[in-house]
Amino acid sequence: QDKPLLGIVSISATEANNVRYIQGATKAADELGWKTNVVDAAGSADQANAAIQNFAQLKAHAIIDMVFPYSSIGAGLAAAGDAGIPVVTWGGGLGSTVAATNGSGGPMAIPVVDLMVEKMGGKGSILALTYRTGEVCRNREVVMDEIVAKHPDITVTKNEVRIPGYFEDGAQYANAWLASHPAGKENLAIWGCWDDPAIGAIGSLRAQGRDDVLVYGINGNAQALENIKNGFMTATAWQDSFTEGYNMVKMLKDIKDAGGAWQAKAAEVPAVLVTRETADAFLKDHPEAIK
Amino acid sequence: MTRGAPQPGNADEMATPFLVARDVAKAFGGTQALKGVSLDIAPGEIHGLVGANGAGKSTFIRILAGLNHPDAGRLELDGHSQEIGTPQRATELGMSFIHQELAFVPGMTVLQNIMLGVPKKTRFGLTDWRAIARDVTPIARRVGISAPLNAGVKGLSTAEIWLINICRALVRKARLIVMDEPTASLAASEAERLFAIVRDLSASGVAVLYISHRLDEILSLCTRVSVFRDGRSVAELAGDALNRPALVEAIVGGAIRDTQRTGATRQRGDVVMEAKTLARAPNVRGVSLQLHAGEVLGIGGLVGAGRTELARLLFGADRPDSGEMTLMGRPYAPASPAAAVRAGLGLVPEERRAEALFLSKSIAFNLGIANLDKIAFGRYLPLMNRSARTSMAGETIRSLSIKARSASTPVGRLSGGNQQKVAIGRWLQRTPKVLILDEPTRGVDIGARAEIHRLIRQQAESGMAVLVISSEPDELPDLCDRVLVMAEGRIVRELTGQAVSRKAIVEASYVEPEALMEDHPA
Amino acid sequence: MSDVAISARRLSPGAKAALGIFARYGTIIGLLAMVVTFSILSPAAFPTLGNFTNVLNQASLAMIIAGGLTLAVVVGELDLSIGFAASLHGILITGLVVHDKLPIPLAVVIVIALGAVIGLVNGFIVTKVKVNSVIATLGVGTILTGLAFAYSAGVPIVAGVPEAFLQLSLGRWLFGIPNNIIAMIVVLGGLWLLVERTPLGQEIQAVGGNAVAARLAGVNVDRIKILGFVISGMCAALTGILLASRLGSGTASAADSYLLTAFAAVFLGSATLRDGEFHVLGTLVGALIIAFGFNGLNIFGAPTFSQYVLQGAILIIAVGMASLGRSLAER
Amino acid sequence: MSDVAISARRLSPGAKAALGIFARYGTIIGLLAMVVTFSILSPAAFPTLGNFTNVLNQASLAMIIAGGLTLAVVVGELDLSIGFAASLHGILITGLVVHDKLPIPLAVVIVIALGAVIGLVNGFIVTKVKVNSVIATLGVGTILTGLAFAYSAGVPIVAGVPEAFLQLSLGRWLFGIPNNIIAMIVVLGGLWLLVERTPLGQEIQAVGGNAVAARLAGVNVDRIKILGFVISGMCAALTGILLASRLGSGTASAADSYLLTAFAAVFLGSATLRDGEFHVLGTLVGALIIAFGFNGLNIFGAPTFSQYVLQGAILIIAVGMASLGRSLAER
Ligand SMILES: Nc1ncnc2c1ncn2[C@@H]1O[C@H](COP(=O)(O)OP(=O)(O)OP(=O)(O)O)[C@@H](O)[C@H]1O
Ligand SMILES: Nc1ncnc2c1ncn2[C@@H]1O[C@H](COP(=O)(O)OP(=O)(O)OP(=O)(O)O)[C@@H](O)[C@H]1O
Ligand SMILES: [Mg+2]
Ligand SMILES: [Mg+2]
Repeated sequence: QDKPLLGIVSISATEANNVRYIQGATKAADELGWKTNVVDAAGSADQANAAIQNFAQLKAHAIIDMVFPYSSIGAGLAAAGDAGIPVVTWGGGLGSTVAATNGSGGPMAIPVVDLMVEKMGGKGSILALTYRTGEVCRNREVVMDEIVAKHPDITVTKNEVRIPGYFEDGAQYANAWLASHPAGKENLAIWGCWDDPAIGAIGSLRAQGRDDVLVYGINGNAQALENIKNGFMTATAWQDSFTEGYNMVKMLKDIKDAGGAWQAKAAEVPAVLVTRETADAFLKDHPEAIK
Repeated sequence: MTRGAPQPGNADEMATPFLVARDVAKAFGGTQALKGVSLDIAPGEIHGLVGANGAGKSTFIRILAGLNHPDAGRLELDGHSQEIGTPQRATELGMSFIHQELAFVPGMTVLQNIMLGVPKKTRFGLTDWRAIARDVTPIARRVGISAPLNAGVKGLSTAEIWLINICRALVRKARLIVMDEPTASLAASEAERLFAIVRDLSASGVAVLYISHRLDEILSLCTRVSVFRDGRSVAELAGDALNRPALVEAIVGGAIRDTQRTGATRQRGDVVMEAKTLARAPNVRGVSLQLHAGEVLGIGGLVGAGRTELARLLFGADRPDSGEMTLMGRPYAPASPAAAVRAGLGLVPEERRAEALFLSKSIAFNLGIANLDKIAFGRYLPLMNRSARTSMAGETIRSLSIKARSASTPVGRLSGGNQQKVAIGRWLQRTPKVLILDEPTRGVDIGARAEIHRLIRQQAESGMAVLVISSEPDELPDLCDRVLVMAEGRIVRELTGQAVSRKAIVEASYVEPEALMEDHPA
Repeated sequence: MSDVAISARRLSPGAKAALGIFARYGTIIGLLAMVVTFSILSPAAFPTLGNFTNVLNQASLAMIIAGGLTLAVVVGELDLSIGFAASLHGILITGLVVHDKLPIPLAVVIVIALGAVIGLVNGFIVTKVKVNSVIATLGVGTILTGLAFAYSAGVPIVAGVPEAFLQLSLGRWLFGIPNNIIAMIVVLGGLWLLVERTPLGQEIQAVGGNAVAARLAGVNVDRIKILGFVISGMCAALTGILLASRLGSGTASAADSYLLTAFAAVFLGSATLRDGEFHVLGTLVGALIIAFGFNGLNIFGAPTFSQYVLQGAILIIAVGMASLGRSLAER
Repeated sequence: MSDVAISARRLSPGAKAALGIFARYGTIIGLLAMVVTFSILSPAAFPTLGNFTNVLNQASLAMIIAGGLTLAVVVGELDLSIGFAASLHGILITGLVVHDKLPIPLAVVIVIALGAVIGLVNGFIVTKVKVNSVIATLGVGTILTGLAFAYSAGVPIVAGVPEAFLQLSLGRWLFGIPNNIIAMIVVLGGLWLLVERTPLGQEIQAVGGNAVAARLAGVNVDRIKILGFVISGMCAALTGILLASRLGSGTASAADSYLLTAFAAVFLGSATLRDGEFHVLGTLVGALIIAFGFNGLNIFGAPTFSQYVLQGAILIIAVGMASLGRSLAER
């Protein structure tokens, strides 16, 4: 009963990558003799603030904020700060009173976008499925913009997907984009700021029997890896969210031990680029990635 | 009924009419509801307005009330030409209305409903209900509202809600009060009270435009009567020219056979339905009755006597607290109206718009809904035979002379009386063993009323058992072989044969409650 | 005060007839006008058989779930559980096929039966416990989300999805028409027949039109309402199955967003042909407006923000034309 | 046909009275039962002044927006634009304060005025163009989402939010009561007075209770409906402002999820005290049930999936108790 409590607030406890992170964090917490309590904020920053405040009420040992940027959990951070509880973020950035972060997914996009541009030979059209409300997605979009800007022969069409609804949006945007980008005229690619919208687009490609379009995702969720294995997706960057969650909880112990002396820091776990060619080897190393 | 005393504001001596309407016309879609009607009303005059169902009376009233906009014609109030436009404007101009359709808000109290749309006294910006209640109470009592003003209207009977509507019109202190069939839902006693109020209003200079299908009322109250037929004003009768035959002729454009009592001659068959000490607190307190094949049994009584509740018990719409029923000699305990219909009953409810009709649906739909077995292609092909439905509807439209463009006209577009015919027609196709009619000719014109009566008798002659509830004084004597009078939830008198008369029914209705308590200690 | 007599303010019969056409066919005219506009704006990409097939294929799932919702609203209730239910069904079918290795037809039957059961539960809570349908179906929907989570622990089921299952929605049949479209036509056609052309459909319409009157006319109102929920639940199940097949995975909350789309389609449809009444054909038109609006704006390449603005405007204008036409014609 | 004679099926007067209490106070009893249960389950953390203040503080924003929605539903319409509107307002106020450097009070006034304008537009489309309110407000909401995107390009406005703006919602006032709670009490109290205690409130109730009757009685139905939308719009604006202050940023779609919460609160509330009628006090109770349910389950530490299941169950049970009590008492 008196085990230290680790509070986890997730933007979507049903999203694959979030789940993996939670699993990693839970494992580490078990090892430390902590108990975990997960709250699904269902995409609502307000709910996330409420959940953090609730954990502060409970005098939790530590709190993890998953994906909500530090800038949108002001009230939660204030409550946790008052109660002397450290808050760390995953993909929420480092700022305000956040003690540590990882999973800042921006840099992960670099190898994927580089590969995409290379395979297009520097020319053609890209459909980019973006989600600017999310910090991580926005960072990845910036990365893509920077790289693509060096290739004036590439045109990018951007469409914002919604949460929930990203599968359907991805598919519908792909449908429309494909209608004006017939096969055989130029190099085509679809890029999702994370895997799921791209997977929605794959559904549309398959329904139309188009195999001339290369699809790229980021995060490397199980479904993306499956699609790469089957040849429907070209590449993704596998984010080892399990390890991120695991490491972060271990770091929380250090943060608690250090007390006031702790210096806020980012503790990134490098991502792995997975392509058709490397998929089998990758899965041998990480069978857990598709469970 | 006797002819009313001469009224102030007689046609000859009036100087400026309060209201003048000239050649007012109005079409809805393709239906020309008003083709050109003219009318004028002097201050203090009680002006009658009569006409067959669909003649355009209500439409004219709705134009006066600013609810519909005329296509052509002119309206003058106090000698000034006016476009009324909105209900608010109509109120400002000094008119107040009791519309044909019940207007009340179910979730509100009696007082709140009376004050609907009426400016209210306030204290510090908040409604001062106490002061309002002080003002309204005398008017409410005078109209005959017995329920406490702060009670909810939910459990009230149709008649009581009518009284609320009437009270609302009086609270407004208007110069012209328009009443569209105000007594259609009232029993004799309430109606008499209303007549007294109307005469008082007239004496104090308020004009009243009075619409009714009950010609006796018209004759006793009004000094002048306008007659509409097919959207035109065809006659204005006053003085000696104002008599029953003249009215009837003007309304239908010819003479009709007046109804006569024929019931007593009919052959009555076996007992079809029987109820024993049926009770459901608080309105039905132990009713026993037998209903025979081939008879028309009437149930009379005052409003609130529990007749509607009794009908609902027989029809399975409510469950009794105690008592037993049999149908064709077998125990009968319907769990729902559906079960009652399967067992061979039909009910035409009291409040047609709320309880009987699907207003946005076609006539064919409304008639077909209780006859789905007839319009299916068959047991194994569960599709609807649309032509069967249409021809069935056409037959009913013809036999009840429903005024409509076609079987696909939405029922909501029909005039009130024609809607009533649809509600009845539904069951006539089915020929149930027992047909219960709650106020069957409410709002129905004299021609159609005779027609409905004829149909009811015809059904009875072919062996159907018919139970008729009516608050209209002459309806039961006209129609029934036998009449049970209810009061306070019990049957207090049975009248048969020549004993069935208006006078006997009214007398029996007013049983002293104390006497009742002695008869049947609770 | 105006001295002017009331003059003929009446519209000419011709104008009235024209307005009457708008009143009945306003949304359909809106749909056609939209299709024509986009065809002119993007002549090469929009008005092609391929694109139309794609749009229909994509919209089929939303149409099926909206068709089911139509039955719930026709009987006078709302069903907010459909999106959550479809998400659960998607996970479940994938689980049954992948983990439990059930034959696909059997799995489909089981999941659709579960959809019927969920509808039954909704209907029971609404008619017997008498909970308002908004709360009842929102509550049931929330519970279903929890169950989806419990079944999958939030992890999408992906590995080992057999190709045959994917072919459910990817396959094509007669004349190469995609299965999704065929399923949609069968479902909506069946629902249309049921509601408009059978005696049972008359009862369904009656209950929605005036439940009190329907009861007194001998209709078993509760049973009909429950039927509405059951059909809605079964359609949600079918949508969940097809979505899982299309995505190749069972993912929690994948279908949640269908709720709003289905509502928009159903309410758009209620302005078609009949004034404010819900019906299957209307829902079809509503869903087409939404699908073609999205597709056309996208192909034309409108920026994201203006896509939202125009989508919102299309909704309002399509219904507004019909409604204004109606109220002017009936003046 | 059943052979059983109808026996005395009536409940005793005592049982009826008890059921009557359930009918009126079912949701409140449910709320109390829930609070007691959680107090027993988590005696140290749940039933503390600090936690209750915390819950109220959290729930205040949802209560304000739900209070506004109550006015829209009291006049018989739905307002689906509120969540999207609040998101836009949040972005806008942050923009006005951060980019345009407007004084905070002025910015607040501008944004609330915009909320009123949005309500006016909704009301106009519904009453004058006669578009069904579901479609009208969904359309307007979609347009507002587009405008939020256009204003911010979808990127949250974060940098340079002044401390004074954050203090709007983080600050405390009288006796250390958080500002949010004070704002909520003022808004809901004002709305309650308006609806229940003023002549205008009578018209508002009448329009919702029976619009046809209200019109026949001379109430200007359109004006009252528009008023309902305007109040709903203004409350959405206030919620958007407080949310932006609480989050410390203006974020597109941050408030979208309030739509469902507000609906749940309003419909839960409609089972309180009065049968199926919407009213401000009921909405308050509904919002409290949702907020305490979320908080209690969190604090107790129920697993995620069971949190959903229990939240759904709480909704249904709270209303079910009231409804069953009512229908049994009226048997
Ligand atoms: N909203 C409407 N749309 C179409 N037609 C209508 C509408 N309202 C009335 N009508 C038609 O106008 C005609 C006149 O109807 P109105 O209600 O004025 O008759 P009425 O004289 O009051 O009849 P009743 O005695 O039955 O009440 C009828 O033929 C009716 O069908
Ligand atoms: N559903 C109900 N709930 C509570 N009270 C009711 C209900 N229906 C009717 N009442 C009350 O029961 C009384 C008897 O009503 P009922 O309608 O049976 O009388 P009635 O003789 O048919 O009168 P009317 O001619 O007005 O129909 C009414 O005055 C009313 O106060
Ligand atoms: Mg009339
Ligand atoms: Mg009665």
